[in-house]
Amino acid sequence: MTLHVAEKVVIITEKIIAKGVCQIIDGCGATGYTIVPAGGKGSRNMRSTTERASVVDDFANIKIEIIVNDYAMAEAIMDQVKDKYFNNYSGITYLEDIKILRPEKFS
Amino acid sequence: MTLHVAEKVVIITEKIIAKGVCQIIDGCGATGYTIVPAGGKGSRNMRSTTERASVVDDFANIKIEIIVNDYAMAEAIMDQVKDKYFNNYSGITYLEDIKILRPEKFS
Amino acid sequence: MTLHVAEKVVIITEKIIAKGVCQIIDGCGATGYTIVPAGGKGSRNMRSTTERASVVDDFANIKIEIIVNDYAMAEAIMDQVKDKYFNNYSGITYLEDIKILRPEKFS
Amino acid sequence: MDFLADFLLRLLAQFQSPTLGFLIGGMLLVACGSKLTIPDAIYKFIVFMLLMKIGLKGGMEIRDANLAEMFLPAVITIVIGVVIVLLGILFFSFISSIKKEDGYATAGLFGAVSASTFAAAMVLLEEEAIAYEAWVPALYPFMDIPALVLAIVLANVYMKKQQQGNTTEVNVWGIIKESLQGSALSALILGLALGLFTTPDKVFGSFYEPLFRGFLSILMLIMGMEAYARIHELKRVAQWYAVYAFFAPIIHGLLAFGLGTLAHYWVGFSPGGVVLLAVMAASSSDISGPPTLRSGIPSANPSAYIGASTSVGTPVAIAVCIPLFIVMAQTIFEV
Amino acid sequence: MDFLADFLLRLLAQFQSPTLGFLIGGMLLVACGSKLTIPDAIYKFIVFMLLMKIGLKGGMEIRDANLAEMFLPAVITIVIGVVIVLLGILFFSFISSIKKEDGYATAGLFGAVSASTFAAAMVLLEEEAIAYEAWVPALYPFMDIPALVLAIVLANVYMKKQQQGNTTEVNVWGIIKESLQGSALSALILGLALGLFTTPDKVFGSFYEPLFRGFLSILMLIMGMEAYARIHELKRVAQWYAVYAFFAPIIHGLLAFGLGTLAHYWVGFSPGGVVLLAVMAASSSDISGPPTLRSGIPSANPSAYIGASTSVGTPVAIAVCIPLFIVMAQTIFEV
Amino acid sequence: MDFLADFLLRLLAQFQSPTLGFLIGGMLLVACGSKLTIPDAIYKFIVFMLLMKIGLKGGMEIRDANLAEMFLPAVITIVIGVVIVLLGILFFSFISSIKKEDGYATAGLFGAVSASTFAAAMVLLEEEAIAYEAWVPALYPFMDIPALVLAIVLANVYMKKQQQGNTTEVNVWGIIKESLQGSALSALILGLALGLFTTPDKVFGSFYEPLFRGFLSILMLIMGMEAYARIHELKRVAQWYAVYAFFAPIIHGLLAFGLGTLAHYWVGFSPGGVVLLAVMAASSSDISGPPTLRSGIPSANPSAYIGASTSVGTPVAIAVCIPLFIVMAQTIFEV
Ligand SMILES: Nc1ncnc2c1ncn2[C@@H]1O[C@H](COP(=O)(O)O)[C@@H](O)[C@H]1O
Ligand SMILES: Nc1ncnc2c1ncn2[C@@H]1O[C@H](COP(=O)(O)O)[C@@H](O)[C@H]1O
Ligand SMILES: Nc1ncnc2c1ncn2[C@@H]1O[C@H](COP(=O)(O)O)[C@@H](O)[C@H]1O
Ligand code: NA
Ligand code: NA
Ligand code: NA
Repeated sequence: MTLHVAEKVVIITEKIIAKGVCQIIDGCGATGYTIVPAGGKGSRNMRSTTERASVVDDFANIKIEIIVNDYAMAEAIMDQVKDKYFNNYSGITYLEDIKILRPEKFS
Repeated sequence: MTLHVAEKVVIITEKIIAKGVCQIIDGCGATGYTIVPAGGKGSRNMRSTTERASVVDDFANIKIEIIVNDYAMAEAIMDQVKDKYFNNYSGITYLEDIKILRPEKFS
Repeated sequence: MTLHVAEKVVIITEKIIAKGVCQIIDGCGATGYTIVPAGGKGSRNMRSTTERASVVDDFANIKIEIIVNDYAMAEAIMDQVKDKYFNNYSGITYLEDIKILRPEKFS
Repeated sequence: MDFLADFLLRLLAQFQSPTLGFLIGGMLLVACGSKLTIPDAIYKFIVFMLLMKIGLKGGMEIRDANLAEMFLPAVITIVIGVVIVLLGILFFSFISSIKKEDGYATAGLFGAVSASTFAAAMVLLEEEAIAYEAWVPALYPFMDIPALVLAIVLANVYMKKQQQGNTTEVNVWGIIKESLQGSALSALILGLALGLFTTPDKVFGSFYEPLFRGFLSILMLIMGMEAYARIHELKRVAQWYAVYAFFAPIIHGLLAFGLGTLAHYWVGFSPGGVVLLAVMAASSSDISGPPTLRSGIPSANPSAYIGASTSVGTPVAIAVCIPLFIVMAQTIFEV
Repeated sequence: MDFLADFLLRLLAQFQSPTLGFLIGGMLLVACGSKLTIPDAIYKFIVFMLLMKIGLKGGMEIRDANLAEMFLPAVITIVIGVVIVLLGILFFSFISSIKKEDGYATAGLFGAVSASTFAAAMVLLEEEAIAYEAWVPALYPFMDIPALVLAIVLANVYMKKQQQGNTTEVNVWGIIKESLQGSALSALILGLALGLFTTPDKVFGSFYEPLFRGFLSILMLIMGMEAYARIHELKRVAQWYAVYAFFAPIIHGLLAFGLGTLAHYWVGFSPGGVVLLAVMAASSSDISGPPTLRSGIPSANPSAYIGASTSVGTPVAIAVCIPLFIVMAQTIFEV
Repeated sequence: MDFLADFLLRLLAQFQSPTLGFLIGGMLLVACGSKLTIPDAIYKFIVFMLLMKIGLKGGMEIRDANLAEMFLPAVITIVIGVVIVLLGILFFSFISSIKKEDGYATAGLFGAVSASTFAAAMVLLEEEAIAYEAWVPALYPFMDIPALVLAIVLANVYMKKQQQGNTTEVNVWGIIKESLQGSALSALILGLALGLFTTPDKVFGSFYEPLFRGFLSILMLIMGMEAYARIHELKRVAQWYAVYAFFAPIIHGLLAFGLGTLAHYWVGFSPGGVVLLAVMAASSSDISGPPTLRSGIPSANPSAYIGASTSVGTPVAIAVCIPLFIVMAQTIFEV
């Protein structure tokens, strides 16, 4: 089994802008993404994961992970999301090195 | 605090085959695994994370993470899951390097 | 785009002690954390992620991720959580290297 | 002439039923991009409530029923399930662009039964005061299980022929067990058993019965929303699925209506029973069928069969077939 | 003297209503650190049920209504929505410590309408047997949409002035569409349409109507819990938000009560209608408003406007304004 | 002879009650591998509904009650809670293979009270038209809290003796507070308060009361499913837990029945009250108890006490104790 080095971009931000972030990801040419529901605390606010009634919806977090085998594409996604959203919406983004099986699946 | 290098296998695939994937993981001798609900988009289809009524159930994704401190076991899990399922079910698998506290807990 | 190396501490443990773990994290001076609902199997027990009625609540897992750009703080969090909880509650903790955009946001 | 005018008038009246209204309302909501959603937990609970109501009622009344009467209709029900699957496979075998396994799976799904469509038919029959035998809901598994089993077995036999090296045996009993363990059949059987062996009259009368109609209205809304939301999946597969999904419910239903009518004249099968039998045939499974087929024929593309069933088959069964069969029963049997 | 005594006595009686009891109970629960929670799925379902009930009822009765009567009240409703927003912006413009965008967003939220508060008013009116025209619930969007649109448009015009380089156009039709697509207005409109075009009398009478009061009690509990739980957000922003949120519902409500009374003497607008109009004005949006404002004025701080509305505005609207306006109607119109 | 025959006949009749049927049905479903699930949101909502119903009813009737009557039964209730815990600790102290903390926690859980079991007993009493004082549900915390506090305090005293270095103080008030903040007691107390201080008769009569029996049937189904699903946990711990869990409910219930009977002859405690007291004693906590014990005695193994309670204790309390105590009351008090 030969493994190939690739990048995983992680974006943790507000659920309300999920659609816009996914459009950026698609626009940059990524082959896919995975979304996980999340809560958290950061510089701006506390966001809950609990299942209790939230009268004001859509203010939970999501964690989006995008695997790309092209460093420039990873940078592009991170840059565009940060520039478009992180002034007005809470969110962070970071990168991890991973090892994948079939590099052609992610490009 | 001494940390030891270990491997984290990540499998993102359809919830409907969760049971079978966990059997492979147990069969390979891993000491445990963690499952997180997920949605996503890949080469095959869009899978939702939303909580809206899904008349056709079990077609959401899950993300399974398995920490092992034996590279061969990591390979075995990835190989078997891919061979058994990824022709008919959507899914990806990759590897990450991590650092653990007590290596004996994971072997 | 310049990326900076940072550490991500991951803690997978019982939901029932979430509050206590978050207090340790805040106490160590981390700037934030992200929480994801999880299930799993480890040395102690099986914990479900399913949405079926659980008469005995609060026994699900959570996965907490803390990004810090100070190795000592990562160690402190891992140590304190382990010492305070992992004798009586199931849980694991590990570390990952990641690359972040703005180091000042995490310190 | 009079006959036809009467028929059309009655049909028109059916279309004002709120059941259809909620279905169409659900479609329009999604079409207009509405953010309204019914939570999944509520959907699951509603399905449970409807099936428990149907099961409890059936169980309570079966006690005094003459079950010998059930024999012929049960046999007919099995036959219909089998014939629908064979017809479906035949149809798809003519279309060379369609992968064989996809055809088998689609035929199986349309042979199986939708609990939601069935519940809608029961409410509309009640509205028209058309009676049926207490044991009719118990016919459900007699069509559902044979259809799923047959489709999966034939698909696996076919796949085995293709790749000689394949060693997987087809486990018929496994498929039957999986069907019975599905949430729809489990709830129905549980209800039947509780109706038969305990005395749930009070809880039935104070809870399951009065809430039935209301929950059904919400279920119809959900089915409508889901139908529209999944239409894009259908667009990604061959158009033949849409054609099949439009005509199959009507043809299957008419076939079953015909056989049911025979049973009516032969052993006195009730007009309401004939309608319910026809609706079972017209409906395609939404709850238990898809996962059973997914694991039984893993190489079939779920977008094809689920898209066909949810987006076209179910709306046609509810909005066209139910009113049509009710009016046919009213006209033919003069009830 | 007599008048005042009567007024106060009636007001006192209002405070024993279970509707208020559940609201206050919810606040106390959270204040005492109770772990009781109502699941989010139940909350969403309850809101759906209430809006469908209001919509269906409205739709069923509108059929025979003289919609020409609706014209003047509808115009008044729009005017109130616009005036509330302008008043709010004016108020916040005096407070230099408050970021302009935050003021615009808060004013917009208080101009918009809360379905929950509205439903509570309907139950209490019914309790007092004060009648209103069938089409009054249909006035809801006439206040909700103009308020949100105006606030967002003005905020964007302001932001554009600030940063010349900004090229984003304000899309008025987009904001209207987003409002209509929100889950609250969607459900209301769906209900209206089903009430108008189908005959849902049976399902309404067996399900939506009898469950209304009970679900409302749970909704009040949730509103109370949420109000207390969010108070800490309000603490992080300027105190002026709390001041505004306390007085605005009363002032807006009285304003609308006055205009409604004019319509009463002028075109015979019903006393119940006047109360409902005043409650719409007093209420601030909880379901659709926040996300619409979040995307329309992204730079405004949601803690400010949501904290003000949920923690202070809504409790004041429910616990102070509804009883007050009902007793005012009883005293003034002698109903 | 006649007495015994009568007793057995009545007992037999009890077993046809749908309440037991749903419980056993739930067990069978899981045993057969059914995929039917009731969503967690529905479960939480049902528990809330049942406790609100019990609380509201209690609160509404307590207004006219002579609360002095409550004194002796309340004292007895506390005594029972304490005695159950002490008996349990004694029992487990004889079994050397069992870790001390596990014994304390199990005894505490069986001393505490299950809201679900209690609600089931209320429905069955109503069915048999056996009356009880309005304030009996308010006895619940008088058994629940002392049992949990005592078990946790004793366990901590024991643990402190073991490891001298341990500095954690046992915070009795903290445990009481945590119990009261738990979702079960919160809902019950909220209901009591609303029943006492507002006039919820309409919402009670139109919502909480009529839905009670139906929701209870679903709750019983869930309890049955959970009982079977957790049996594997019980298998991983000593068999003594199963032995204790089987006999403890019966013994605790009989003990409480005896003390209740004394109160009957002494201060006229009602037969229905005696049964409810016995059921409280027989039941073991399912909602609030486990998390309280988990944080109060963290070193105890939750598989042991939860498995014992959920898989054996609760089914025995519902299926054996409730029918037994009702028939005993009917035979002894001739109601
Ligand atoms: N240091 C951190 N570690 C992990 N997650 C974080 C951290 N800081 C922020 N987050 C996540 O990112 C979200 C947005 O952060 P912020 O924009 O700082 O409010 C938070 O709600 C957290 O989920
Ligand atoms: N490039 C990617 N980055 C992150 N997740 C992915 C990516 N591609 C696929 N996935 C995940 O893997 C699942 C299955 O992928 P596929 O088999 O390509 O349909 C998707 O639903 C996503 O959750
Ligand atoms: N080898 C492993 N890989 C991934 N997750 C694990 C592993 N071992 C334990 N876990 C997670 O950590 C939780 C607690 O583990 P334990 O304390 O061993 O019961 C489990 O429920 C799993 O979610
Ligand atoms: Na069919
Ligand atoms: Na308003
Ligand atoms: Na007890």
